[in-house]
Amino acid sequence: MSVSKLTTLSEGIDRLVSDGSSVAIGMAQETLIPFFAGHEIIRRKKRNLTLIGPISDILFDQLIGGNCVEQICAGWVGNVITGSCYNFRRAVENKSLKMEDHSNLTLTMALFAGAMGVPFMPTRTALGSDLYQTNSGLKIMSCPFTGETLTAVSAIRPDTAIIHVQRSDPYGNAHIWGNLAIVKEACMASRNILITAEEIVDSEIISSDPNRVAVPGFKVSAVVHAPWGAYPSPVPGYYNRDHQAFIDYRNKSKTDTDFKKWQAIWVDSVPDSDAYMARIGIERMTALSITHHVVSASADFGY
Amino acid sequence: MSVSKLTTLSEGIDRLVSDGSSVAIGMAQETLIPFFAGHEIIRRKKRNLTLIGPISDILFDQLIGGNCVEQICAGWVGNVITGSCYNFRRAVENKSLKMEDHSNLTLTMALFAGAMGVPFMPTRTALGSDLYQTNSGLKIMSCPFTGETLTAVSAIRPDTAIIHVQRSDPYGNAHIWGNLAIVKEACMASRNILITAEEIVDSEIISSDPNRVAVPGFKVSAVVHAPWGAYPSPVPGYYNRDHQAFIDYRNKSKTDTDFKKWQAIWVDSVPDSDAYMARIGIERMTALSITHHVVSASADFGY
Amino acid sequence: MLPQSEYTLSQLMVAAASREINDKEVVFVGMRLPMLGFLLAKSTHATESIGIYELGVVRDRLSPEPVLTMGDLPNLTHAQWLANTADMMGLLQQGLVDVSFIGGAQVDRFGNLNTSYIGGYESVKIRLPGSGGACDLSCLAKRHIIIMSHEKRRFVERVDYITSPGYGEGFEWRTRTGLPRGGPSAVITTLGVFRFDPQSKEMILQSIHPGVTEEQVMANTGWNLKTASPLFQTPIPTEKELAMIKKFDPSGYWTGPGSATES
Amino acid sequence: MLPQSEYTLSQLMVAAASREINDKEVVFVGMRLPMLGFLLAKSTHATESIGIYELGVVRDRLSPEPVLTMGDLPNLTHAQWLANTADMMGLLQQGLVDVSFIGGAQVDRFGNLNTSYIGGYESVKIRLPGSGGACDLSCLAKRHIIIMSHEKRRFVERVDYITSPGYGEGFEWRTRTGLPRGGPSAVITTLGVFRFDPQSKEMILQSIHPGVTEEQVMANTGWNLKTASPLFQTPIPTEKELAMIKKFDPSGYWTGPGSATES
Repeated sequence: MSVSKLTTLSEGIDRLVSDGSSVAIGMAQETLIPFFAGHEIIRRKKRNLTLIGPISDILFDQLIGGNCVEQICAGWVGNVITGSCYNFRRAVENKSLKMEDHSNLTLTMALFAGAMGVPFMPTRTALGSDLYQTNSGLKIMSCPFTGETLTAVSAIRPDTAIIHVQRSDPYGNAHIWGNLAIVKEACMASRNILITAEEIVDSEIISSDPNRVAVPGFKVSAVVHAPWGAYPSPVPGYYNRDHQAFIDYRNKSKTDTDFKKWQAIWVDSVPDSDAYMARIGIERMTALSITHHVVSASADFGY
Repeated sequence: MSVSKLTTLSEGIDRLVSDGSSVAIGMAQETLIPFFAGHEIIRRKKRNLTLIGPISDILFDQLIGGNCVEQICAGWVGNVITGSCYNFRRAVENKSLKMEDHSNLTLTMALFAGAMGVPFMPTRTALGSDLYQTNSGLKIMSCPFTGETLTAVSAIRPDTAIIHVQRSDPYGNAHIWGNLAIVKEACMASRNILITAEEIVDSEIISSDPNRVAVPGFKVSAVVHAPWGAYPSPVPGYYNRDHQAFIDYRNKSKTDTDFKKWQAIWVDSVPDSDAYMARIGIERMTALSITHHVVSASADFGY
Repeated sequence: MLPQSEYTLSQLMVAAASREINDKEVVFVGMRLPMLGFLLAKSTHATESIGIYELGVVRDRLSPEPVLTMGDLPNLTHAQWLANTADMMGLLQQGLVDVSFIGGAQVDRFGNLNTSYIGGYESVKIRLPGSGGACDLSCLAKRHIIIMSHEKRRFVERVDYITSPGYGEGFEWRTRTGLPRGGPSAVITTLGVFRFDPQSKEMILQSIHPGVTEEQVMANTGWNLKTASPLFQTPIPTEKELAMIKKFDPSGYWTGPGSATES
Repeated sequence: MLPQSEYTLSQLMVAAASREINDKEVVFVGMRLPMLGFLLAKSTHATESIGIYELGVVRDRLSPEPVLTMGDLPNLTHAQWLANTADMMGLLQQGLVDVSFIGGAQVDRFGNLNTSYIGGYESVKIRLPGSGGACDLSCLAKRHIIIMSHEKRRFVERVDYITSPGYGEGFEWRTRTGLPRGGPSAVITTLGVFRFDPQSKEMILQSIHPGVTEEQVMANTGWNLKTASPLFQTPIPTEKELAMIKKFDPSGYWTGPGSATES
């Protein structure tokens, strides 16, 4: 089973997110968003990143506000329960941010192309749209068999995918469950994978159910123990979504000054997991805990 | 939850496998092969079928011997532990069988194209091979972005996919586990889906773990209770592979006369599941049973 | 009939959205009001409809508790399927989705939607969140419904940027462009409900909400809008519908007075 | 050293195959002898190698019991990953597979393999099972090893049908053809081990098995075969290797005297 890949978040981010690199983060869409890892990117002052994701649900906005981002490659950037995000708006409107405008389908297929090791994938979406104007990775093509008009989507191969999961062993074998969005495609397409996990568990627990594994451990570069690491997004089996935190973020990030205050409280002064949990506070954690349990029927992987 | 889709195997096969239709069967490769459903196709004297599958591990050979098949669209047709299959050899050598020669990757992508609703998918395989000679669904193309030479694989949309699973509810919501090969792609690409299941269970069992669901029930046309329905192939959690049955089949199918004798015993005189289990016999069933249990760690899908 | 004050505009719009769903249809469910529209349909006249959510959820039954957004855990519990976005998009791209809903910021007479760049890309005035799945739904569902606030700056002759294609330049534009099917079948706004001329594919005012005048609609529309004859009044939500909407949005976050959508 | 009679030819070939795997390599494992070759390497000098099986299995540890084929349930138990063929093929197509193994029925001087139509398609004499994953492995792995029985009718100037491309017509054919990488690095037969000229990509006899003569190899090869100088003798399996092979193939199904492969 080789060497443990367990590391601290700082070490993992330093090693796997270098200035100017491309990072896929938030691949499960509204759930399992690696907020805590994203905040470490801000703390480590990473610069000129390209962020890749379907929707970002405020994390991209926070990284833009933290001056980490040069380019966004996404389907949607905002706050799903309140709408627009302000750092993002300002950055695009003052032309300090490059955009590759995707739909969720084109982004999915771009990462799937990367995962499959082919340079593009065909789709039927985006025809007649102006995404073609603002995404250099889309091209009109004809089907070699039917002659139909299609949208070819160029492959994306992120330098690093950061995913948050429920549990991982020290070797990068991790269980993920819930809606899976484009987690697998992003991991398979990326050169490096950083996993943050609610729990670090024994390998036997993970290998008791190899169908629930996110991506094979041999492809994973680093594993970080990060309880509540997806807060305020929800983690199936661990905690619910903190809607109020998303509403608060909207209200507290309307200007750059407001955002810096928010950042001081929620990012700059939160050095580690314990501090993050302390910031969230026991009252909120209790309110968000899973109270209605639905336990998966077991499956036997024996012989 | 609407109306139960539970039916008898005869009724299911009659309704979903008509003469001249295309059938994807054996999509998990060496495991979960729907032998019992395949035998019913022989018993119902279905004719001029196109069979679609990655490797068939003797089932395609049996259907060819049963005079059901006009065309094969596959990566490999044989007996994985003994090699060539005789009905298949005879049929190709006397030109009574049409072939579309795939590799496992081209077949996977053909079904994935069907599943995604696009007319083709690009790959880097098969270049320089003669699969191009014997598969009308392969074409050389250039990547619209990089200009690289690629193999375009034409979409396959089977009329019916037949899959064997561990457990299903009456509405077609089924749990499948183990190696999954191209089960999902085939189901998503097919117009109809017939499920045979080791067990029929309550919907709450299936919905306790929606990640383990093979394909959403709304896409499923019929569900058949078929214990030991994949025998002699293995079913994770239920029974091991009966190697001897594959060796016996090789030895007992070398001539057309031999095959007809085998068919009389294993197909023609086996009208239903009870008869299939009786034919297998309690001794074999015991020998193949799961004795080393590895039970999946649970996951909580609550809130 | 209830007096007008007993329901909010958002509730009226949710009820109108819900009526666009027929029983047994496969619905690709969006965020916000569309999600409530689906839940309302599912619990009233379309109990066997199927909901697909782009983040990888298929549901054939209501969630066990109200949800504010599709990623809320109760929306995952006892789902029919939890899988990948690619799986959901495959169902959509194949043509298995009957109806979908899209929120809009700017729309034009042929139902093209802009949720990306107000002012256009080069001279962007307001950057909006972008497509998400909206472009895919507008291209690939059998039909889609647009739900949005009705203001003159939002209802324009020609959108500044097409995030989600409607009927393009009208007539057979979609076919010419290579889109496999679909197009908007209705636009539900804060003032009325609109449909599209079967030939020209131009938007037509079909019904006005109670208390709204035709002139008011015209004054808030940036082109010479055609009106159906007869012009109907949008049905107000029934008591049962209101009760259901309140059940699904108990805090009134989406549909209460002063809610996110109302403000 | 063991006398020759103490091991079978299949065991010798399995040991030779195993030596082609370096530690920490990602191995796309085929059926039969190649599977045993991987298991032997994994349990001796390449303990951190990873096994990928096309039916959707990734293993980083040995199966808890011997298996006859990759679909045997012990090969699934405690796997590192159980997933789809597309996932395995993605790893392969990306270039993450270091080495793979393919069984062959007919091979030519440039390592092209036919496992489909002996006699060619139009005038087929013998129909073989076909590609399975072999074509993909030969196209997309960083290198692949061919394992087969050595007979004159199998070692031909030009195969009747290319199921799995080797070096085509030699030299830069693979690059010209658009193949992204790879090619056969060795052919292990019942008579010897062969490699390929780095320039011309022609097959060269590298070592002969104990008891086999160079003339015997020539007599069983359908073209003017070149020989490396010096010509080695293939190492015989060590006692440890034999013990391991017996552990993985306890019934001798694949490697015992009179086994499937031996006959």
